[in-house]
Amino acid sequence: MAELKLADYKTTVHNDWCPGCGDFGILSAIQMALSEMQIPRHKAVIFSGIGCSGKTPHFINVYGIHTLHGRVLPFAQGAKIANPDLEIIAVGGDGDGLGIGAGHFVGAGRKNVDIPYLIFNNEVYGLTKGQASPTLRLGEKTKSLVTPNTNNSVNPIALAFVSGFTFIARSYSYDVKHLKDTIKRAITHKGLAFVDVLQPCPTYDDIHTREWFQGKNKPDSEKAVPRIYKIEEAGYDGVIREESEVNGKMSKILEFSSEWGDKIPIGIFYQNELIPSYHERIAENIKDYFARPPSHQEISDIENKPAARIDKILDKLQIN
Amino acid sequence: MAELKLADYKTTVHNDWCPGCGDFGILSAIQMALSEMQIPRHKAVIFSGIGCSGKTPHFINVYGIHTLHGRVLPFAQGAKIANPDLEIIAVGGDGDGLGIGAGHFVGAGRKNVDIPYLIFNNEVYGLTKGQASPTLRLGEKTKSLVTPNTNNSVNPIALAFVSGFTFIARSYSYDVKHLKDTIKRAITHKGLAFVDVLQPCPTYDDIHTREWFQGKNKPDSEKAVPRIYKIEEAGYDGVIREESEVNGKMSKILEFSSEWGDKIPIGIFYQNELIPSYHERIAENIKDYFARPPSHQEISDIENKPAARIDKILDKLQIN
Amino acid sequence: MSFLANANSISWLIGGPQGSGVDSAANIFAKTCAKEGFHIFGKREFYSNIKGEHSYFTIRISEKPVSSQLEEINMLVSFDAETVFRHADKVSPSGVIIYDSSLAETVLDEVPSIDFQANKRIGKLLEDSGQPLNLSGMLELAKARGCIVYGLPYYEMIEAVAKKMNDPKLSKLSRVVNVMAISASISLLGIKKDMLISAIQEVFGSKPKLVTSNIEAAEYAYSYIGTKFDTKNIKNKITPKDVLKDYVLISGSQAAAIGKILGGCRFQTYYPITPASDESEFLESNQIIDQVDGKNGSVVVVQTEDEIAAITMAIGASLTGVRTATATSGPGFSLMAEALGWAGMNEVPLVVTMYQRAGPSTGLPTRHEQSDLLFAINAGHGDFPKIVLASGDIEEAFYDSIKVFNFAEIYQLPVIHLLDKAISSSIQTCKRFSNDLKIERGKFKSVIDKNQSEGTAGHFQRFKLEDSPISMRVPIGTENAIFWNTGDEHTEEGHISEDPENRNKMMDKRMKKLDLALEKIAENDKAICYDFESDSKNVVISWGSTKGAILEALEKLSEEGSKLRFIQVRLLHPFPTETVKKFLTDAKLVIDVEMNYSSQLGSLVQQNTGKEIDYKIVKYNGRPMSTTEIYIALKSILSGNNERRIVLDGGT
Amino acid sequence: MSFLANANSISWLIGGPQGSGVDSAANIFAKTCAKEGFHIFGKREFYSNIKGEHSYFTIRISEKPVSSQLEEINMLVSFDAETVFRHADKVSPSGVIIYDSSLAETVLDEVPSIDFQANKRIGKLLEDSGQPLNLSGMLELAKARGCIVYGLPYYEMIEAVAKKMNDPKLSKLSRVVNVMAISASISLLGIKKDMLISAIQEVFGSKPKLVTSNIEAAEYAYSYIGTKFDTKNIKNKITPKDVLKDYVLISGSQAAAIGKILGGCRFQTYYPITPASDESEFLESNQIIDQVDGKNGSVVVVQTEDEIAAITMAIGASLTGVRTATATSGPGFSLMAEALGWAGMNEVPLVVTMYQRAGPSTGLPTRHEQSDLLFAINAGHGDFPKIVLASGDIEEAFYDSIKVFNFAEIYQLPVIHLLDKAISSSIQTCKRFSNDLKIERGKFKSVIDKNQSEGTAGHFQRFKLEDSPISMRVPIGTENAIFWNTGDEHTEEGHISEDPENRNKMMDKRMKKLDLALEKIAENDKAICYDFESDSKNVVISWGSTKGAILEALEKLSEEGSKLRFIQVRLLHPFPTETVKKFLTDAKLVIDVEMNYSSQLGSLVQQNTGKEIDYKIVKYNGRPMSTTEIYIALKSILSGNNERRIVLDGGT
Ligand SMILES: Cc1ncc(C[n+]2csc(CCOP(=O)(O)OP(=O)(O)O)c2C)c(N)n1
Ligand SMILES: Cc1ncc(C[n+]2csc(CCOP(=O)(O)OP(=O)(O)O)c2C)c(N)n1
Ligand code: SF4
Ligand code: SF4
Ligand SMILES: [Mg+2]
Ligand SMILES: [Mg+2]
Repeated sequence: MAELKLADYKTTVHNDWCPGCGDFGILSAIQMALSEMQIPRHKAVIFSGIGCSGKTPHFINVYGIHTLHGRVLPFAQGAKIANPDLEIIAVGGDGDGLGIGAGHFVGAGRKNVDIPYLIFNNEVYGLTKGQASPTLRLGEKTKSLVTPNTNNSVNPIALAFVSGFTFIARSYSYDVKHLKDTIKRAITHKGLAFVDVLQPCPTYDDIHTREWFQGKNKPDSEKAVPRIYKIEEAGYDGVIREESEVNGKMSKILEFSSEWGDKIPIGIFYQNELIPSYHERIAENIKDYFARPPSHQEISDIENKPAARIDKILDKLQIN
Repeated sequence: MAELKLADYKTTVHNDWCPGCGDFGILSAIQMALSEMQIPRHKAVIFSGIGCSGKTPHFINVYGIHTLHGRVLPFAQGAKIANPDLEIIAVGGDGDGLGIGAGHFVGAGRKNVDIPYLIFNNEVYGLTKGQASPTLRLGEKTKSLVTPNTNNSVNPIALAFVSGFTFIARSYSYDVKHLKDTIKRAITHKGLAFVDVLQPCPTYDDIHTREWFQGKNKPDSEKAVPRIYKIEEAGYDGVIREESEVNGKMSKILEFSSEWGDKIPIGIFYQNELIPSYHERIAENIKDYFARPPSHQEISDIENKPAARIDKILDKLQIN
Repeated sequence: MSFLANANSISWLIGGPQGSGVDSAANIFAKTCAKEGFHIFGKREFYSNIKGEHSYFTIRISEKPVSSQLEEINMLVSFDAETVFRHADKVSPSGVIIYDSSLAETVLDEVPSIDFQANKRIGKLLEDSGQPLNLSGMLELAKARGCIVYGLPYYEMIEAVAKKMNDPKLSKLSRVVNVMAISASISLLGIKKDMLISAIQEVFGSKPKLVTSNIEAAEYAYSYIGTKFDTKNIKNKITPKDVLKDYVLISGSQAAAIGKILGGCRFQTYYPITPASDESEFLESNQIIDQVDGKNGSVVVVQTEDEIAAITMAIGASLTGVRTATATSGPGFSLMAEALGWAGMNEVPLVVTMYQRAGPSTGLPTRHEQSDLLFAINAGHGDFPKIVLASGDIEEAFYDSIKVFNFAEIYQLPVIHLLDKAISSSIQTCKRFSNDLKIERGKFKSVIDKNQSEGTAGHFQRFKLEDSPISMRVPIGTENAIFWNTGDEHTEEGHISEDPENRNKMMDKRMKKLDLALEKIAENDKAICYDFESDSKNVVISWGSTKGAILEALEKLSEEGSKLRFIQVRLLHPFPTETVKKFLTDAKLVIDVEMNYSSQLGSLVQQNTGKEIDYKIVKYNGRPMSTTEIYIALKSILSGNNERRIVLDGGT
Repeated sequence: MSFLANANSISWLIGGPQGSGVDSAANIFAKTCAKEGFHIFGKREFYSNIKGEHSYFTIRISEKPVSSQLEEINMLVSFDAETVFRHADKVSPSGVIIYDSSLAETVLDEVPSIDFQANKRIGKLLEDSGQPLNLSGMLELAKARGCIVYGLPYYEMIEAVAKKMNDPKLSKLSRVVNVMAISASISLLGIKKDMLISAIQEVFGSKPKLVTSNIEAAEYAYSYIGTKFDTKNIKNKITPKDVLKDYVLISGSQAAAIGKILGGCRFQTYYPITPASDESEFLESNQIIDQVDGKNGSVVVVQTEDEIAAITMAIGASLTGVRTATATSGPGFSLMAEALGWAGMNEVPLVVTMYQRAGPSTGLPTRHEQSDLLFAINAGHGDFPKIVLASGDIEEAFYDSIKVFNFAEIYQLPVIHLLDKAISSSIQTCKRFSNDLKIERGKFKSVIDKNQSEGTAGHFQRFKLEDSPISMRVPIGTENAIFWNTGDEHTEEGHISEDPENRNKMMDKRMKKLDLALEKIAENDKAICYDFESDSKNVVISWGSTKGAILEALEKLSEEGSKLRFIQVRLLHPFPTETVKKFLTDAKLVIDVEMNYSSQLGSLVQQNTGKEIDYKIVKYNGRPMSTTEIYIALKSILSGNNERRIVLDGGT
């Protein structure tokens, strides 16, 4: 097959995100990752939730399923379980994934289906005009709020860890290269992978802006010192090679997850491939699951007769 | 008022839990806590979800609201926000609270409404006949399962911590005294309190039975050594007295939360009253909220005329 | 009231505390009778409880096919006091009661699981007839009516068996009391012991120890009756016509699950809920599928974190081209409304097997009702197409389980298959199901020629308007066929579009499927008219699980010379207006029979056909309709009763 | 088509990219005209987008009250190219177009936010008339039709203002282009400048800097028109009759929120969703409530984690005796179905304010539709009582917001208050609302005498059957009144009961509320008949936001001698069969008008009254019905058109 270029992963659909929106960087990073990995276009499927972020699939020239608010994970898991050959990527907003979708976030962690999941973390409900999202901190008041936020924020990294995600990373929408590399790692990871993408929303979030991340408004330093730092560059390696390492790494992950303000870590906090994926768990019961998953099975012959035989089951229920 | 006796907190409703069910101990502990605290019967309201556990309120002679599967927390929060004078207790199953209700569990943590919440943790969906609940561990096969459990278990203690619960404890349904004391502490706590109650289900869970907890089937010891130990007795104190202590305690809490098998900690892992409750957050905007919460406001006069005046609002919209 | 218990047919009931083996006893009894050559219809009744509350199983055995229950009981089999308290008054004169003789003095008030309402009713019954408020009182009442009662000293009998088996661990043996009870009843009915023995072997087949002890107990009880009692007076001795060849004894949830397997369902999601989970658990137990080609297929059954995940995961799977279903009941279905709309909007084939139970809200979770019809039809905001089909009995449940997948794929939309607790947990002797069915997948391809992909943006047109209302469908992952889906209104490729003109075309495309479905779906799948070989202008109309009881009542009325026509509506949405109108053309009296408060089908009939419903027979006490009460209600209407709405209240 | 734009009434439109100030400009314009003495009706139209997509605001100003929009535009105000491309063809002959003269050469294909469908349509229009595919082409077409076009060099104008203000930061000033545009239009209309200035002051009141720059810009543009153009030809100069005394200019969501405050709602939950969140945000901004007694009240507004939490939290709050509501739209409402049933089962008063938008699924999230009627009525499994009331306009939205709480408390059940995007985000001049209303709380106490508490178990009987269908309600926390709630069927105290007899009584109790409501609710709240002082037998029937457009069309027809009757159904469930039948008694032609595909009200009418719908006028392209198109459709029916279903497709 001919080599696929970056442009091949772009659609001509008019993109209506606000100028300067962090989502553009994420979109590019996904397209770059797909192209660098040369994933055949028809093999890839982007699932999304609802929100500004939810529009992402329409701009990527692979299968795109723009689902319901908060439900991207179950939709995506269903497809991946039915056809593990697909390269499925789930994306969505922080309100989508951690507000209305928090139950599925936890539920997905328990299954560990082999899917990367990117949350566009902009601290607001973008598409409904800037209400506080679950990642906005208590007491913060972005410009669209009437009163300061009365909810605590949820910590996505820690929540992913506790829920059972086996790959946990964070990146930043304006560091497209880092983000792209992180996405590639998430795709390659065998199991459920979470990437928390810090995504400034210039329209509604006037607190954690691009400038803020760049450190421009740090009061105590003359020159802007970026707040974001890379944990790998600080010598951290999140990969688990033996089950016994998990507990030790746990506190480090949680420590990273609560760093905020002057120092914000990005990178891969955790990767554990020792935990069986949901596919492997199914294959314990259905031996040929990988060879003949649900989507690959013929259910009828050329005459449209059923391929299945129910005789053995009926025999057990037969009266005489 | 005359002293309220334990019997006053009991109803005559026929209790149809299975003989030997751990729920009986929890029921007693709640009744004892209420009676020891002399909470006026009409001031207390037990909210529950759906499941064997969900039937609890019917056996307690205070207001009892048996809600929907997975929704006990929002129901209870609504009542407590509308009337903070009520002593509201939320109870429910592990399927209820950590499966279908996981999104509300996380959401409630973000609000920190002043409510104690008890999860009856029996590792199964009791009332629907023993399917795996979210606390059953991966690969375990209780007698009612066709195949071993394919989901990871969720760790309720860690999840509560990450979600923002400000009081986190565990107790055991057959140690009624410990449980009762823990419930009292949870009731007294200012903020959202979580109690993970280990509750053997003799009918469906043949793995973590009462005998198992008592250590009867530990292979490596002659005499049964109970698996459960009390962290307070081991010198641990979960109370946060300064904000700076939180991070240090965090790793300990998570360490406790992953102990299982031969050593199972019970006790109060965490208590942090430095975080404002949701009520206090409301009172930031509505100064007299505690004196006149929604439930205490008169909305009409004796002639049924509205108490509110909308003139000032209309003035702003008036044309001339 | 024993008008329907003709010769060679009896109505039998066993009761006992939940968890004490009532179900397995009833199953052994049913199997035994079926082996003997009888047709069987059995119905389970139990509380939303795991252990201790009263549960019972009614079984009708008959030389002719039966498909409903009666009000009256010819033989009541018990081993606790509550069963006698609750059911003895339903035993017909000359009927039989088997009870534990050691419990004779049990006082009504001492049975805590009899709730105060039932207590009051039973107490009043006893008081009014001057009987003491205990079990003996209940039995005396029955005897006075002509019933024959047999007290069995179960404890002593068990002791005897234990002794015989040389196994003094009586405690374990106490679990055989249920088998003793049914064995006694079988003996009284004059049915051969061999059948019982082999039924026990089948039911406990996997546990040899249980087989032995149960057989010993059964043998003992069987001969105990013969030796201790004079059974000449028993009017209920019955003999079958013939053996049942190629028959299965099967429940509705089993039938539906097997239908799904044959129908090609390879992915099912569920969240536990009564009475739907039985089906998923049966599927899981049979996840490896035999195939004609000798290979194995498999069905992946996924337990999800909630019902929203169940339906959305199912939709995700369906996009890969798999036949997918989810199964649930009212509360779970309520949570699925939003996602149904997404499937409708994106033209995704999906089957929701909906096991109705008594609502609203948590309602009576283990009881019967058909009250989700209008909700199923209207579930989800906005206008989108779906199909709602209701099966009338266990056999239909099987065949319809295949059809609903065909509909879902042909019309590319969600199909709601309405069943209910009366179908799912009842058992019946059915002619062994046929393998010879058709799988119709509609416009579906998994290979697309590069040149066919020419949307506006050079892409596959998943929602091609030219082919309206049905466009070609491909699994995601197909080469040359990239498309998009969105819950938003969309273009032919599936991109968001707010254009008003496109909107109209897409709405028309989707909604026109309903017209197409009405045009193509077989008449027999729309509605069936049973005319009892007459041109009666009195019409009974109904849907779903009431079918059996209605048919039997009409048969009886027909024998008595009152012929009525019966219209069973199967396709509830889109409503088969023409078909139903045709069956109603010359109708004089239209009687709607439904197991819900508000006569939901009645509303649909009026709305769609303009024909007014003259009489409504409804029931909503959580118990299924018996043939008996339908018969009586119809009879009263025919004889000029002018209540327009008759509320049935039978059942315990 | 300018038949409705009579003298002293014009239809005005401003458009521009989302986020560029179209809304505030329109508001200033509307205020200005209202201050001048004109009645106003304004309608917003925008994409599901934050910045950049085309949005527009149509405003009708008239000396008589107006409550709907027209198809034609008399004055089109723009400052971007897209607005002209999209709307110029709707400008009536002799109408006016204001545009940015620097954009004249903008090519159609270069406007990326014009989607391909619109591009194709506009392109064809230009091609067919031989015009170039650019803005000038569009303008030429308009001119050919008799329109007058005014090109404004906005950039230069801004520069001039900046110079005058001595503030060279032009970039910031570019935000005043919208005010320049409306100022120009106000000048052209001959309306005095003072009103504009004071409108600007009110709108930007809290930001003094903005006030200054906008006033400068407005003044400049106002006199620019006067000096640069000869405006004698303008046909649209209008003068009002009088000043509007005691009038407010208000949107539907504001009206509903204010109604809630007056009606005693003290707890509202919500999860963000278009178009419902506006109401909650308005409430939150007004959380401290003035009271007659000089004290303050307050309303607690809680943003929840999802809609399931929103409704269940609201129910929990309602149990404490507070008037509670939640507000949502279709997708959120779909998620609320289960909890609605719980509220019904436990007889909890609850208001769900349901802002309909175009479905199904995510649909057209910011567009118009009335397609959730049947879903609202049937939402939730099982049979339980609820009330569904639909308001017809902004004023009704206010008064109904109080009534729905009365209904909820009197009948102790959930009430769904149906509104839609056409009501919520439209603005209108309304007579200042009255404070003089009644709060009716039904059987509700917060002090219970010890001796009154005598349930079967010695407890308060929250569901006392003796008082069926409405029992005394108390807040949880009340002394001597402990009760239980459960989604299961329950006893009078609220404990689970599976007893069949109790079940029937409780079902009857709950469902009979619907009969009671039908008996007690005022006729005017059931349905209103506008007979245009005739006894015409041609009847239009509809519900909700189509009211204004229908009434205006009928008025016009009436003036022309074709009189029709109009039935506005307000109470949709329980259906006011008798009232509607009465209004329909002698009807010859029944014409159902609805903004949905399937004529949902039509189904209800047929189902409940047996009256067949003769003609259906429907619309489902996401745009509200204009008076113009209703008028035309009705006229065609009256003149013998025999299409039984007319699909309207107006709107951009
Ligand atoms: C069930 C449901 N509730 C509410 C909405 C309305 N809604 C649309 S987008 C959105 C929030 C989006 O926020 P987020 O997920 O953070 O995405 P972002 O726009 O910030 O990328 C909401 C609440 C919906 N579509 N569906
Ligand atoms: C929406 C919904 N889905 C499913 C059910 C069925 N259901 C009843 S109880 C139960 C599980 C109870 O398990 P758990 O919460 O662990 O409580 P336990 O019985 O173990 O105490 C379920 C799934 C329901 N009532 N509502
Ligand atoms: S609102 Fe925020 S997140 Fe949405 S497109 Fe605009 S900048 Fe991006
Ligand atoms: S099933 Fe288990 S949890 Fe439920 S009552 Fe029985 S023992 Fe208790
Ligand atoms: Mg967001
Ligand atoms: Mg449980």
